[in-house]
Amino acid sequence: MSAEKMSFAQALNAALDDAMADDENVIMLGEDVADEQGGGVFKVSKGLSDKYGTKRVRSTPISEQAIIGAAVGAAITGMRPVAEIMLMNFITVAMDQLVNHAAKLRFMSGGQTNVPLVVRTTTGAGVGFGGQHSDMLEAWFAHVPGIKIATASNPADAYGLMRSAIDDEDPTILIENITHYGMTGPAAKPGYRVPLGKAAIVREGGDVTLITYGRGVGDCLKAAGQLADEGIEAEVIDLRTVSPWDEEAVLSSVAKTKRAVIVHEAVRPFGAGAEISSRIHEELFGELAGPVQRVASYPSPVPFAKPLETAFLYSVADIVHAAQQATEKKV
Amino acid sequence: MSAEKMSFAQALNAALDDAMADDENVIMLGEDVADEQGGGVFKVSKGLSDKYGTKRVRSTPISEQAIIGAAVGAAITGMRPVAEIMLMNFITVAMDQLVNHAAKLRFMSGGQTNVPLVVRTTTGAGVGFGGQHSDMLEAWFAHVPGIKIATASNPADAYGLMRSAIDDEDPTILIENITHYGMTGPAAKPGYRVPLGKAAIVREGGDVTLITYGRGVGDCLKAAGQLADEGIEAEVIDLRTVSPWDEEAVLSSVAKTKRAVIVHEAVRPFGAGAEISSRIHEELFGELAGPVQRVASYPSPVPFAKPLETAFLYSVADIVHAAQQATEKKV
Amino acid sequence: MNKPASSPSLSPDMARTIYRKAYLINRTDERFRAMLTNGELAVAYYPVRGHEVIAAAAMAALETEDYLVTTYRGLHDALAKGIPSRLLWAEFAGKRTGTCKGKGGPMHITHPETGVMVTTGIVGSGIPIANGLAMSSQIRGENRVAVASFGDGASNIGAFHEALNMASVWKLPVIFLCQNNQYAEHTTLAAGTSVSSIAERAAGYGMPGVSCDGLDPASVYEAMSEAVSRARAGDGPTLLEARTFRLLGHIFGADYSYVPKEDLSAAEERASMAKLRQWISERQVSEAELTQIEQEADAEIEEAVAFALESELPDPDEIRFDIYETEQAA
Amino acid sequence: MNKPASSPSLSPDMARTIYRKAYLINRTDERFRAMLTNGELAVAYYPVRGHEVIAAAAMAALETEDYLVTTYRGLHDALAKGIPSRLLWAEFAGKRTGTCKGKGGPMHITHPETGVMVTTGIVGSGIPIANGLAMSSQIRGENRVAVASFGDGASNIGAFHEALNMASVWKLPVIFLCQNNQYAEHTTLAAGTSVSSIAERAAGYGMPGVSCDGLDPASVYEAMSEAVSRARAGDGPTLLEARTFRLLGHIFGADYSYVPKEDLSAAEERASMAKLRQWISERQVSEAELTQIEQEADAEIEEAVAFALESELPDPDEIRFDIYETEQAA
Ligand SMILES: Cc1ncc(C[n+]2csc(CCOP(=O)(O)OP(=O)(O)O)c2C)c(N)n1
Ligand SMILES: Cc1ncc(C[n+]2csc(CCOP(=O)(O)OP(=O)(O)O)c2C)c(N)n1
Ligand SMILES: [Mg+2]
Ligand SMILES: [Mg+2]
Repeated sequence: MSAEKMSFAQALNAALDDAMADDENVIMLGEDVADEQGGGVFKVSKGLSDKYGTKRVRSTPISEQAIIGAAVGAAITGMRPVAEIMLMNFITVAMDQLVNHAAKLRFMSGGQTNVPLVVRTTTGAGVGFGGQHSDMLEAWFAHVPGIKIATASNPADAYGLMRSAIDDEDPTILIENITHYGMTGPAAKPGYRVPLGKAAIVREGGDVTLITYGRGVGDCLKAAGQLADEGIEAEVIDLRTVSPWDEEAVLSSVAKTKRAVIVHEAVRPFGAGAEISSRIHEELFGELAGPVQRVASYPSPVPFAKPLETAFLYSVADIVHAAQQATEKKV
Repeated sequence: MSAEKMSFAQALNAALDDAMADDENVIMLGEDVADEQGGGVFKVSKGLSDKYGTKRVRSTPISEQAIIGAAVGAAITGMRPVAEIMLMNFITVAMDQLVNHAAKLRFMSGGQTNVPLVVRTTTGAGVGFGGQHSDMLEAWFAHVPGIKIATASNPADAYGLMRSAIDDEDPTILIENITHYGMTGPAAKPGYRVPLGKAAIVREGGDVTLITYGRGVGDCLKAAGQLADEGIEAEVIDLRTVSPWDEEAVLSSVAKTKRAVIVHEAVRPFGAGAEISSRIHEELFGELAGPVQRVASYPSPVPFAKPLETAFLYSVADIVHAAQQATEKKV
Repeated sequence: MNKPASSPSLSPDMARTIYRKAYLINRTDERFRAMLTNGELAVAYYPVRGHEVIAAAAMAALETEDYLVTTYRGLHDALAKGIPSRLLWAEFAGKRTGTCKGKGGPMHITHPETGVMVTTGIVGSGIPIANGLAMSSQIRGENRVAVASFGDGASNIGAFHEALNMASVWKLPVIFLCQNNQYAEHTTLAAGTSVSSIAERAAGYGMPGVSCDGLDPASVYEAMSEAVSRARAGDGPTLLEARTFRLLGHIFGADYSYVPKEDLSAAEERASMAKLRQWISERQVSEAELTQIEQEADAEIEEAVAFALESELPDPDEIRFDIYETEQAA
Repeated sequence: MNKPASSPSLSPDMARTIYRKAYLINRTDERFRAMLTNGELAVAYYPVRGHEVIAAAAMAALETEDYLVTTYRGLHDALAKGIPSRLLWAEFAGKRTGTCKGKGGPMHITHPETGVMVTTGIVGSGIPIANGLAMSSQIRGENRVAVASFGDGASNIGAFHEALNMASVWKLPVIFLCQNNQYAEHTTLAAGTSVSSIAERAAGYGMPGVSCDGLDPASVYEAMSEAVSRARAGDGPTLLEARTFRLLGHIFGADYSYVPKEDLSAAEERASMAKLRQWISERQVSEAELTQIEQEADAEIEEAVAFALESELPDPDEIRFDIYETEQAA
């Protein structure tokens, strides 16, 4: 934590390390997470079982229902498990535990039990993993009351969101983008927290608001750079938490710019962008200079072959184009 | 099929019966679906195993992954399985088979295999089944390219959608509302089809468009009646298919009325209504008299106690209120 | 697969405890069904007739701090584990005074004070959660064991398998208590399950599989005690099957004409409460004691019914609470 | 758990077939890794070194019409089942001429003409799908069997359990072929799995469990043939474990320093291709025949590599097709 720069993987590792040092109720479980099994496929848990023991950092069988179930059970006794689901598509086998149990036990028990669970997972297209290893499923969880979902766009936020999610008394899913692990950025100070539900304005601008999260942040910043060359100043909002999302930050920015573009990697139809777009229209109708635009991936399974995978993923050019459209349209 | 009136359960039974008679590739599987096990919890498959044999109508173990998996495997050999998942919440244990396999095998195989699968399931709040038996999860599937999702609002459509879904070369999920089984309505003619992806205008009106599906249709018609008393003529659109939904029908109605309210039983945030609302704003910005309204259930798990369950579910009064708001707002 | 012999070593004290629990369960179930019949309540209810002894004897082998995860068919387990009748009745009636403020209802009873941690309506889903409770105990070095109670049909779902394998690999202090009542809704054991005794599945997980007679208090109590000792000693999980017969339909009001009459009457005979009373009375429990137990239980039930009926419904505004730690806007 | 004795009854013809398949697999795997090493291709690849004989001998016991479902580590299965090398290579390279037009990629090979119906990247998920293939055959009264090929680690996931139970209850003509290579990514069998032999799990499903030596062609071929006969006779499924050792890292380029050196070299010795060649040559297969087999396979590979490299990438517009029957708007 003393380095000034830190990779995403290091930031996550540090967050887990610091949380485990601070609270012995923090435990970890997942496939291959212990050091004897390599400390995680992306080395995020490296060194932690050596340091805290394999009682607290447990490699599991390939049993995602049992992983989340065990985490839920431990959580309702007051432990703070961090469970890893290696890739987000594998979460499909554990939906029952997450949706019917983790998300609902506080409510169904009338507040007697709560589930301070963190689920780490990774995903993302563009690396040739094809149809079953690349999906972005955040919209599903955003539609489930009782669970939170967040994703960081830089190492410091990854640290801060992880710490907050572990602190939180309710279940949170943290998505790590598979293209991000090696990305470096300013290191977080030990103990740093990014509050869940709070967005960050990562670039200020008065002409159009680009609303995004995760990988989209870097892309929106790139697009904002190109737009600036054309004289369009884009404000870029990193939601960080997708649910509950920061309506206040979004609405006040769009109230100022009167134009919004939402960007995410998930496919467009029925994606998270739809909710954000709807809310903006509901709240700022009459103040907008044009309809809220959405930039997202093409609605197909994620293809393997490179040209198809490229056709699937939205591009920076798409963002620039949408922002141009948004700023051209006058009512 | 000769009766003039038919219940929802009878309509579904007739559709299955007729489809099995027409095509020996149609098979059924699910918990307790065969006659020896009662012909289905809601008697939808009553008489079918007696008629077509237990090779074609199979009661299964409590193994939803195996049920959908078996259906997927049979489907790619050209059979047309109709699999029952007793209640929609149980689909959470079979998400992998549906999302990673049924929805994607056509694409991932480059068109060599396709999955003409129908999944029947039921759900709905208001009958005191509580947190784990009442969820409406259509938005999840609408967000998955490769799968279709539909739900009928009356027995004849239930018949017609079932026949079309069985005909269809791709996987379709059909949601039955648990409050609907006893509802009667005009019988469908044998062989009737409701095309997937086509909405029905179930009431014409020029002042506001109410867009809904499933149980919402009856509620919107009730609301339309009350609104008519106030001089507001509502057009009511029954989407029937939630994905792919009939954009053309919706947009042309709203282009006419300039006001829209979307109604669904699922909780509002990140629900199917968000996509529809976004699309309307995207396409008809500048033509709308006010923002598209959404009426949906309160974002909590489905509560057990009656007053809470009532607080959870949207009401007809909510629809009326939203339509009033929509028609009052002038720009 | 070991079959423990029914042993007479059960102490009179324990016999008394088991009878008290079994009687309370039996009468509560009966009373509840009567109220559904006469319309005083209208709730989805999964009768527990035929399961009284399993719950009574199994939970008698546990401490209050031990954890339990059960299912929609869980009234017996909840009562036997010690949830006060009034709280349970109030929850079944959807009242604010219930264990879960009326939010959960009969399928989702929770009462951590007596160790009832989760009641699930999703077949098999509680089994992995029980592992988590046991894991917590193991990590913290507590002496608690966790029990997952479930049906024969549940042994066919994936969660069962994953949980048993994980528990075995980690030597978790957990007991998988399968209440085999021969039916999963309308499906017989043979029609859905590839083994005739669920205990046979233990071999696939390298753990002991024990089958006991769920209508015999000593058989259940001893098998359960042995499993509890094994768990507390750090020797890992046990798959314990308790055999019984579902004497009523799957859910209150449901058809059960498909259950062969002979099987049903044979099971009714074996599960007769009079027989149980007789059995207990042979274990140095006097008639006076039995009568007192019964009267106390009857009084507890009547008090609970009155409490449940008199209690208020939750306020609609209550929906905003317990979704997250922080309440939600209306 | 029956262990079939290695029998010398394998015919010279069959020995030749098995060698041809095993050699082709071995060389394809090697060639592919070489191309990854030198950067001619960049693809996630799961090596099959150590699995050649299992696939070669098991698929030799099948007909072309028989169905196969395999996994990401499936190159050997696909080749052994008969997919033409050029189509497979083109798909691995993401070309429009591949089995799946480049849309699926190496983890999702499909080729119904040779019975390769699904290749899945989700551990265990193919097993229930194989049931469906078998069910189709059963309903249609065909003579086809279905094979689900999967790893030892996959036997810990719920889908495995549900599928085996269902197959047993329905007596489906399906064979559950577990290629036990002792590892699931970095996790040893003992660290993740509560039995030391996967075949032991068959008892929990009332089906035969057979363990064979995955490095011995006769052992695999005979066990597989027996399972196939059983399935074709309508006697239901078999759980067949073929024991081997994963000779390389989980995925190409991955660390495998955690694999004990002694174990690895012992396994390398046992899995040596030279040994296999020797074994075949003792079965009335002449040196000339062996050389011819090898030359033909080498030529097939070179032709396939050239084809894959020369083939064009798919057109971006191709993304609109095969999502549904009807193409989608751009
Ligand atoms: C995953 C899932 N599938 C199906 C159901 C519907 N269902 C409720 S109870 C039941 C039968 C369970 O049988 P068993 O496990 O033997 O328990 P019993 O009811 O006999 O106590 C079924 C199929 C469910 N609740 N959850
Ligand atoms: C449901 C699921 N969980 C986790 C993974 C990640 N994963 C891919 S391969 C693998 C190991 C599988 O081991 P095994 O079944 O023994 O097959 P092997 O790789 O040894 O052939 C894991 C954990 C996955 N693909 N799917
Ligand atoms: Mg049962
Ligand atoms: Mg393996």
